[in-house]
Amino acid sequence: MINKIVSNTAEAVADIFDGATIMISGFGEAGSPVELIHALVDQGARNLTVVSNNAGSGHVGLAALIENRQVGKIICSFPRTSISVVFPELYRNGEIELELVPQGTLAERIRAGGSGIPAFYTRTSVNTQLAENKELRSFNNKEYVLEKAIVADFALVKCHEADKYGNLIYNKTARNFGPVMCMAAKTTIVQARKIIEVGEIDPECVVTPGIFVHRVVEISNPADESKLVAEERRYPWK
Amino acid sequence: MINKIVSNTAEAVADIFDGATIMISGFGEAGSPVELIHALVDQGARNLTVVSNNAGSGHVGLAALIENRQVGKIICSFPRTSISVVFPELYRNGEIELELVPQGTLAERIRAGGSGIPAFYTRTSVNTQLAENKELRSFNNKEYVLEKAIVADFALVKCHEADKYGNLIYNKTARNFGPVMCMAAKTTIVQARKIIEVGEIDPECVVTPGIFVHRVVEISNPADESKLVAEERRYPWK
Amino acid sequence: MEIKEKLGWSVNEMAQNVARDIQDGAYVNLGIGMPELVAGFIPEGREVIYHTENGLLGMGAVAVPGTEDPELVNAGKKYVTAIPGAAYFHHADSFAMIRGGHIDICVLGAYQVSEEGDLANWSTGVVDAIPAVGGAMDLVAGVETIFVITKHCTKNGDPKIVKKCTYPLTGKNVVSSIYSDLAIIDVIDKRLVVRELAPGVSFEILQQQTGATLHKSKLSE
Amino acid sequence: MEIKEKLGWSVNEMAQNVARDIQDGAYVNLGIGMPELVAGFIPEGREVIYHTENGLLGMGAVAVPGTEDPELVNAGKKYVTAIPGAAYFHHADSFAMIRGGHIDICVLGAYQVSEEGDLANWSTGVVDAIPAVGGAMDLVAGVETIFVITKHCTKNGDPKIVKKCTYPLTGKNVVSSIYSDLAIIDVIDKRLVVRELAPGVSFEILQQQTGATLHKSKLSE
Repeated sequence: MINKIVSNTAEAVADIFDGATIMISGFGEAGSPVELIHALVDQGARNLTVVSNNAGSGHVGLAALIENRQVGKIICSFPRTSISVVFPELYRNGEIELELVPQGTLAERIRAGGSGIPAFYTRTSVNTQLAENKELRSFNNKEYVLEKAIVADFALVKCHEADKYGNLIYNKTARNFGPVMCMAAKTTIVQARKIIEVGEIDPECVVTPGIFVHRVVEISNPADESKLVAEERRYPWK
Repeated sequence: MINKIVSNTAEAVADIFDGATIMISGFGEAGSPVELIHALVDQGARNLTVVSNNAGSGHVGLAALIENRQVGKIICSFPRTSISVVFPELYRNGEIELELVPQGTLAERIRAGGSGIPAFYTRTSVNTQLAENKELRSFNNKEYVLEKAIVADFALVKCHEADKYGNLIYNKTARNFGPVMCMAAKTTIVQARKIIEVGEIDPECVVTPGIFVHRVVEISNPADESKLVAEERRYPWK
Repeated sequence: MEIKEKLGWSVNEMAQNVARDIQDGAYVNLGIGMPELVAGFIPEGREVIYHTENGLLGMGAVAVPGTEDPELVNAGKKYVTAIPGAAYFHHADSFAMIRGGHIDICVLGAYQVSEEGDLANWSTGVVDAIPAVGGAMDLVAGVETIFVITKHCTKNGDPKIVKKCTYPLTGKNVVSSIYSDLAIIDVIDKRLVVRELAPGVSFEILQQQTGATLHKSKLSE
Repeated sequence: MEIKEKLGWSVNEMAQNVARDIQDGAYVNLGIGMPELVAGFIPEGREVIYHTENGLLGMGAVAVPGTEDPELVNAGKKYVTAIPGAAYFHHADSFAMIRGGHIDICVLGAYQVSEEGDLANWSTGVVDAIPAVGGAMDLVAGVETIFVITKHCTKNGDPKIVKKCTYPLTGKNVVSSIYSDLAIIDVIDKRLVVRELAPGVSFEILQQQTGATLHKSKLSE
């Protein structure tokens, strides 16, 4: 019988392997699965390719994963924030590879990956550096660039509430990349603020249907990344 | 100030012009905007290209529009049902053109149209008649077919509830093509079972945000197409 | 003819054979007609979630007469129900589930299946027929495991399992297994391997009713 | 320098100039920084719906201190609010709105704008800088009307409106109008046409501060 609930984050991320591609939800701290990322720091898989909109802040969450030298490459739209210190340092030292992708193209490449669409065309980035070495093609006398799908071995996603089928709802703008990342990973691992009974989510309001979710772990009081950063905390906790 | 509510279906469809491309929501009768279609029969625009999953039943709704010789071409996945009589007759007489599209490709071509994606690749229909004369291309050693976006001048869509901003929610499987068609038309015209106050729809549960909707008309007791067909009704009503 | 009609499995037994091969927790799409019977035979203790491509995951039983909702239908436009934990979504999202490989199993009917697992089930190719494809091509292209449930032969006694399909294809090399009234046949490396024979059916009888070369598996020997 | 600093419009007046050109009922995306000020100056009687690309249509004011929700932010990661009638959606849906041409107006800052309406606002091209693009390229490619709000010159006094951008482009031929502290300039048929001069600014002074040829409109003559 279907029950996707796992008891803790360590169990949830146990099988992430060296060299895996991992999608990580969030737009800044909103929707970032900090506890799952920290479990991955503990777990220690290395040489990961991370797909995420940003590259982490301070020394916690995604920044901690990068600082722990577990990430070989990051695919993202905006790796720079006023409080990002880890990524810039490693990037300048040539210790981490960056594939910079416009934000909407990133979202659509992930959706394509989850939807069995290997490639699509978009106007975004035409006539810019980011379209260099990419294939161009005209439709109706306008030029478009060919963009390829992104898929992942795992997705780490934060949601608001989940049931044991893996149906998810999100909270406000913390939804962001969660739904498309759930679709595009072989194994989708979700941390939910609350696990609720099957049937409690109105079927009209399910955002991510359970078919896209493989594991759910309850984290009832997830960390506020911005608070941890303000307090200059570091993971692993000292 | 924003108020997309119009007072009746005649006003809602008044500017549909000869030769326009019209998307019509619905999967069979579920989600079919029967009253808007009937207003279009009354309005009389001709030589329309209709994009819809089916081709109508009996002599009402989309079948009535076709029977009234207003449709020059239909783009659809399944024009044949046990009670479709109008389309088959006109098709056999060469009086209507058919572009047959696999259902998922149809949905995705419409979503692409609404999303600024001129074309995408899919596995669907590779090695079949429906891929003849279409461009093939390999990605990761699998063959895919290039499919182009569909856009429309107008969409006629049925929903459950709407507010004056044009935010929509649907009812169960009557949702089907509505949300993607709203995105892909220059002018989206919606019939809602009920018009409600702005703020009554939970922002987490809005299915079609108002940005995709231009006109809303309240039809509080929409016809059951299957009942009309069973009663052998014909539109215009005798 | 007398003998032939008594040979093999009933339609319900065929559906049962398919159901036996659907694992616990599977996400399954059932085609219109005979495939719909499969839901009634899932073995006790297994939970299966049904997807219908018109926008519902967690489809329940057919609606009880008197409770039908014309806005809650399956892909065959039958009035159905939704289970607790169901989700509604639009058509593009629904086919993203299909095309993206998220549905585990799809059970379909067939006009013909070839020895390489090609499927023809959307058009008989008759010139005057109204062409209609629905979601068939999307399903065979997107779902990893395609089970075909079909009578072994047509009403005229022509084999439906053939060397090469003469009807227009729905998809090439897509069928995993065939559940007929006479046998269960797996398509393995472009060969038809007989996994199980219906009671009273010998390999030789089966081969006579089949338009392509069959191979024995350990079990059917 | 004294004179120069007193010339022209204040930042608030610049925002007001932009706001005046946003019609009732418009769907608008405001870039990070100076563009955010525009929302405060929409003329009475007009209703404008704000889109933020991280998944909200119907963004309201900045959150009152003490009521901030870290899961309700705008594209600049500022704590904001949502109006009644708002909708949340995921990132692919959000950029479908942008790429699909559904947003009427986007207001952005600029490093440089060329006389043909090319915009450079994502990278200064400095070798050691960390490249970051965000949604800028999607916005200029997808939104029909791009308003640029910018100081006419850099802090060093270099013109930001130039014949050809030297910084990496965000998009080519994308800018509709430029709202600077010295003038409002429309890009019409790949020419810079001065629509309005700030108080105390003559066409000649403006031309001196500009790295591309300006053209007079009837209004600025």
